Amino acid sequence: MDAIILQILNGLDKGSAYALIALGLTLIFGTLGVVNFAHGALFMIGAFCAVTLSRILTFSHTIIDESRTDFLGNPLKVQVPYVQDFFGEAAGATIIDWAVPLSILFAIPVMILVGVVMERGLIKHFYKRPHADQILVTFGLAIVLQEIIKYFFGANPIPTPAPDAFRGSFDFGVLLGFEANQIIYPYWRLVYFAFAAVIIGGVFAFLQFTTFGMVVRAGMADRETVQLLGINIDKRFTIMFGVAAAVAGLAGVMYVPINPPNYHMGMDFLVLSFVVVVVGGMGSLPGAVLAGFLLGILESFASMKEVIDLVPGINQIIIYLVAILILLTRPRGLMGRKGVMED
Amino acid sequence: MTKSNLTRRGVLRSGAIAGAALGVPTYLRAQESGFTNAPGDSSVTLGFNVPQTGPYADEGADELRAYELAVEHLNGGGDGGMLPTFSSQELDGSGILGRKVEYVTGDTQTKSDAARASARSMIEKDGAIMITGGSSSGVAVAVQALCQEAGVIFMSGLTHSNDTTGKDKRANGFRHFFNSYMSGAALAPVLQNAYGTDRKAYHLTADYNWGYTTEEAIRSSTEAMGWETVAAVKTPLTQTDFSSYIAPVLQSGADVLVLNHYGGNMVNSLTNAVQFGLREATANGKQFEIVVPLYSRLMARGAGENVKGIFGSTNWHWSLQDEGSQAFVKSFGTKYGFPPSQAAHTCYVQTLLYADAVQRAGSFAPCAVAEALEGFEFDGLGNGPTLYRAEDHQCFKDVLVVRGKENPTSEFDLLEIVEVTPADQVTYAPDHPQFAGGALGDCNNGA
Amino acid sequence: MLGLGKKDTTLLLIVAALVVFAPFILNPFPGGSGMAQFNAGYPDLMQRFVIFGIFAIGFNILFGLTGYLSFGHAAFLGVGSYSAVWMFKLLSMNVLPAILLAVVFSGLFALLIGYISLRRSGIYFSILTLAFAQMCYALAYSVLTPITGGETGLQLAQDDPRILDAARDSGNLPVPGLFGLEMRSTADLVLGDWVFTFSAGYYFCAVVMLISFYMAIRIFRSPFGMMLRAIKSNQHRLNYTGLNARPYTLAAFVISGMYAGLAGGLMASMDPLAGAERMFWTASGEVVLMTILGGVGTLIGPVLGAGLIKYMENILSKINGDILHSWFAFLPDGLEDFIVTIVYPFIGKGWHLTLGLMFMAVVIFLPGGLVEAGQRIARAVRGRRSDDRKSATTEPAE
Amino acid sequence: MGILEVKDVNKRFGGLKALSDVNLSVKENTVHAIIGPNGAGKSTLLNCLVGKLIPDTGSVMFDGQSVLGRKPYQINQMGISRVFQTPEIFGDLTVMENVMIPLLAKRDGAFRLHAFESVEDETDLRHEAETMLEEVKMLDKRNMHTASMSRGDKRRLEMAMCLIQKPKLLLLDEPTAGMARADTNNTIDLLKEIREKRSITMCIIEHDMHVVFSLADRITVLAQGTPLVEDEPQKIKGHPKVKEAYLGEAA
Repeated sequence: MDAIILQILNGLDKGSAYALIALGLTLIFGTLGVVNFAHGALFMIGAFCAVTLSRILTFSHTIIDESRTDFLGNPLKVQVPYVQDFFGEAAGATIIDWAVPLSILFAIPVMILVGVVMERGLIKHFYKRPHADQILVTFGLAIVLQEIIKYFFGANPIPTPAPDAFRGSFDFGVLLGFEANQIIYPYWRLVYFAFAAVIIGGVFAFLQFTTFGMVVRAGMADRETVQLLGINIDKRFTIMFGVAAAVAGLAGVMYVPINPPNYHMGMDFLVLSFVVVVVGGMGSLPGAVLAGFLLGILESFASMKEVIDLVPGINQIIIYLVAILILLTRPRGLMGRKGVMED
Repeated sequence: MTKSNLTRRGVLRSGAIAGAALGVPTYLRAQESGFTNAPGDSSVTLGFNVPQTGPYADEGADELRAYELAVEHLNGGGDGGMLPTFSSQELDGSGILGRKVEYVTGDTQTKSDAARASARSMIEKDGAIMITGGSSSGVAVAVQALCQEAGVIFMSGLTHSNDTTGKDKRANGFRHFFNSYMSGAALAPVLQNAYGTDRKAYHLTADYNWGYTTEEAIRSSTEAMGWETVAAVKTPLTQTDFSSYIAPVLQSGADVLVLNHYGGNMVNSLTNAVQFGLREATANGKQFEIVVPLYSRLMARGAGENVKGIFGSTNWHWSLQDEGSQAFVKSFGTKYGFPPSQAAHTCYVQTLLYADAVQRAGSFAPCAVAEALEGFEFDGLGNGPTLYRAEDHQCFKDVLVVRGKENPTSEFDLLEIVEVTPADQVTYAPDHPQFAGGALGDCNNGA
Repeated sequence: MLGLGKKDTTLLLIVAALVVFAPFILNPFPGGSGMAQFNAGYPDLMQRFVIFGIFAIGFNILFGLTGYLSFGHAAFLGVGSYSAVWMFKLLSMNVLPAILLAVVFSGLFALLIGYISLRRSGIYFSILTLAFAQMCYALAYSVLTPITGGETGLQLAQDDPRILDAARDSGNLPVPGLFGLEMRSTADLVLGDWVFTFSAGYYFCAVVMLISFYMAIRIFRSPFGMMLRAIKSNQHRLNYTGLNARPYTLAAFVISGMYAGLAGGLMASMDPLAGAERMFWTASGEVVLMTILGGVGTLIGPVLGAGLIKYMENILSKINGDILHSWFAFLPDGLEDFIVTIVYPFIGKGWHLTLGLMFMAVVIFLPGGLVEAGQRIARAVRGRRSDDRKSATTEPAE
Repeated sequence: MGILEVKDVNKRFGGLKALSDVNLSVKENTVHAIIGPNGAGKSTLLNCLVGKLIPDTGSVMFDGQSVLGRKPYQINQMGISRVFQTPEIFGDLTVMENVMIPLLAKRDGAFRLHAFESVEDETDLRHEAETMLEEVKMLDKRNMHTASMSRGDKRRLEMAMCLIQKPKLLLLDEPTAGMARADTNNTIDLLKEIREKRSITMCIIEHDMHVVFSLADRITVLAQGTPLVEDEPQKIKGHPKVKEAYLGEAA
């Protein structure tokens, strides 16, 4: 039982990441009809917003410490961050420690800007082009973005830990009435889950309760009609692209303490997020979220030792297997609408 | 089938006639030397095949730096690096057999196909006489097989799987790097000292060849000293989040977690394990411990503070105090501004070893070089007295057991050497079961 | 000729000429010169050009004609490679049975996957094929290691049975051949500073490629090909015209799967090792990119796209800083360093960047892919008079 | 006994009864029109005839065989061709190819792997196709891509694609919907011309009375899923029940 609960927790956590990426992807599908292969790259850029901010915060000047030596035997150069000069050592250290949560504030404008520039500068010209062209251009863009990040940050993962207060784990099982040490869960993963819930809720509320959202939803259903009504749907779609980029970016920012980011993390998530979107049903926001969590949980169950012993290799293929089964039983995914992306 | 009308590098006689008819000065490039890509009188070309794209790109970049340094030293540039400390004093900075060393580079992409394509282009287009490099066993085995067929020497870079000099060994291939068995043999006594003999281990193993051989090696050496293996779970190579594999560990009754992971897998699984509080946990009344059999300092950086206090093994580390290592660190550090990685070290040493073997053999012919390398004993290259064993072309030398440092002084100072396990302790018989099933075959001169 | 129209015959002859003289065409720069770096006329790369050309031609039969975008075609290439290597291990080093088995196996495999995947269309079909291919990759890399060799790939071994081949006394592994002609045998022709290499393997692949290309033209011009284009155009109308779209798409899927298997079998014949990465989704994506880059639905486009991507991969990635410095050595020092600094991120370890930029540039400026570039040049040369006559390469589809 | 016999067909969508006890008989070589206000069940009935929907009960017999459970392409192979409300043609193909395809479908059946034959070599079929295009006055456009053609041209092409199969029954689903008066008249002329030139059975679904009365031999009026009357056009005009149905809708 406790093992099951543990894996459900893990699944919810993984699912949060899947759902957040898929949400933006399906938003772009639904509103703009664009197959965006650069969406994974947006997730990656978000993650590197966090890295960049922590680099900025630790921007340092060098002092020479004569008492210690470096690997060549010369006096050790010690880096002192400017932040510590400005705010004092303790306050400076705290600010650096909180770099990841602070990056949210930094990432939102950056990501919206990236999204809008991408849409206006490139994607806009591809609305009426075949999906094949969209794939080629967004894939090219993804590679370029990836290589730019690699040029500045290298290929290796970059450790970017959570603030001290959220590091480590606590006994979740005790809260549920289990014995101690049965369900240990890291704080940051719960933060991530809560954060994802807030973002998902926010996007839904935005689309549900604002006139802007109403128009966008109407546009997703029938673009031409809305245009006939004289509403400038294109401008709204640009903003939606910015929102989708911001959602992916924030998913990336908050993900860095879970796994150190590297330049190809976007590609690692790209295929998976497409599978999630399609399993959920093309253009369906609730579908994407549902499928994200479903696949996250199933993946977690499939990685249990007992399951692998029963079916060797199941952990390798579970996501794809489930995707195939769902698509064969439900032609348009879990919650897909007819006629979206079927040609 | 075995009867061949064309020799491997046959000669197109009609071409000569055509050329002559056109009045173009023509000659036939005959292979009097009798081996592939015999170098000319002035220069010799080596092929450095390293991952330049993909997850191991930084490691590949470090290998490339080491190769450039080695070429510089062989050609008499720089401070000579390890040349003065090398026990064999055949190399004098005048290139190899008086020929200036030149090199070509390629990108393995850490894919066996791409690596072979790149190696073939070096052999076919650039006339490389020796191929070296790589950062994974899959690539090493694939390229080694290719070099065997083509008739050039392969000096592998970073490859840790037993198979490289075990079931997939080849007569033209040589490995300086250590292997899974050696990691197990070196780690076991240290782990016994630190954690006792009554331990229950939980293995997470990358689900591919290297993972299998490493798990097997660590299991057999830890079980031999009394540890029990509670479970061994295979994880997909493409896995990025290991939470669902890590979370059940504490419930399993295990008190040690062994992460048979490398590269990005290792960084993420270790990060996740620490996140889940395994470092602070107690199990069976003991402190819970984590072990990473193969450490790479470059990659360990990605795991940040999570490596602190965690044991593992490594082929070489820049903080070694012997003369050879110091000389190498000095010339590498002076040129590039940071210390070399173990991948850089093994690549540098392999290049020197090859050059020296050619020098001693007096010929570039692969079979002559192989003969010179087989059973060669040397010292001064950083790992103490070393033997290139003739039976399987594996180097036998000291293995380092390291631990993540508690108070690093710099971003490079992540590991501290706990023990230098002498070569004797990690030596095994050539027919050891973990290495069974392959044959070197005959060396191939190609052409 | 051979049942082809005049334009198609011309196209086939041009392609044949290009392929036959490739060792000369691809080696325009004399050895030893700075530009020799850009020579592509060595056996391995030439083989890759034609093999990936075959792969892309086959993919285009499915994608270009029916519009069904398979994102898992690399799986068939992998299956073809594995079958061929197993044939080398068990039966004989002759390439013919290996290639035959590769085609048959990948065809059967495509039949199975196509039968299931073609129950859906559009992006749902793409994801189904992607899922199957990723499953193949994941299993081949891990639990199927005894069959596939896993990480290190499936290789030949000394003690393989090879029941049809005579016992060997040499300690070396046998090499694939065609009735005694070893695939790796080469002959060099030296003309001045130029060395032209003629490889048996390359010419074998080239012949297979020309046959494949010829068959593709026939398919494009056949009633069958017309039906496939009708499926892409309007499946609804097709159903009400008395045609069953499913067997047509399935046939196209199987045919393109067999092309992929053929490419895989050839790849194993040139280099007898089959690795699981061949089936990874990026490999499937690569053939999609090749096809789009060259020109979807055109005959020659996919071959051009395949050639360009493989050229960039193999040539750009090998340029390093030293080579750059030697090129620009004639410049004053400061300028030399400056130019090298600018160019450096685009070559060697940065070749992906150039590739990505090229994808974007082609799709932005040449919506029809490389073939469109060719058309524009041809139009500029021929002037206005040919407006009503479409270029031979693009007639079949838009 | 008509060529198309619909007996006691019922079809429900959830709680909505779309068709109830529909009986219909289309005689050979007649033009039979089905009219009725919006929501009368015309489209549902049509979809039951072409295999897109399967009735809950009842039978649909064509030429002595049941069409129920057959796929659209199978029903076409039985001899029913269909014209859509908005012309459905192969937009990426040329006019010539558009008419070659139904011809090949007629000759080779629902599937044939004729991958190594050549379209160029099918001289007989090409000739037949050219004759057909001549008839609909499109021969000069045979090498045009169809996507850019006018709607009227598309309609004529679609008609040609159906006629070239020499169907035993031609179904027309509101062939003039959304057309301007002039286009409508052109279409009526085209259909009349077709009728005169060849003996053909047609079934037209339409709510434009002008079209119906210009063409039909017999008319069935459908209202709320049930056939109200079936009779000759003159008798339908001013029929009280028909008035009621249309007025009822208006009110």
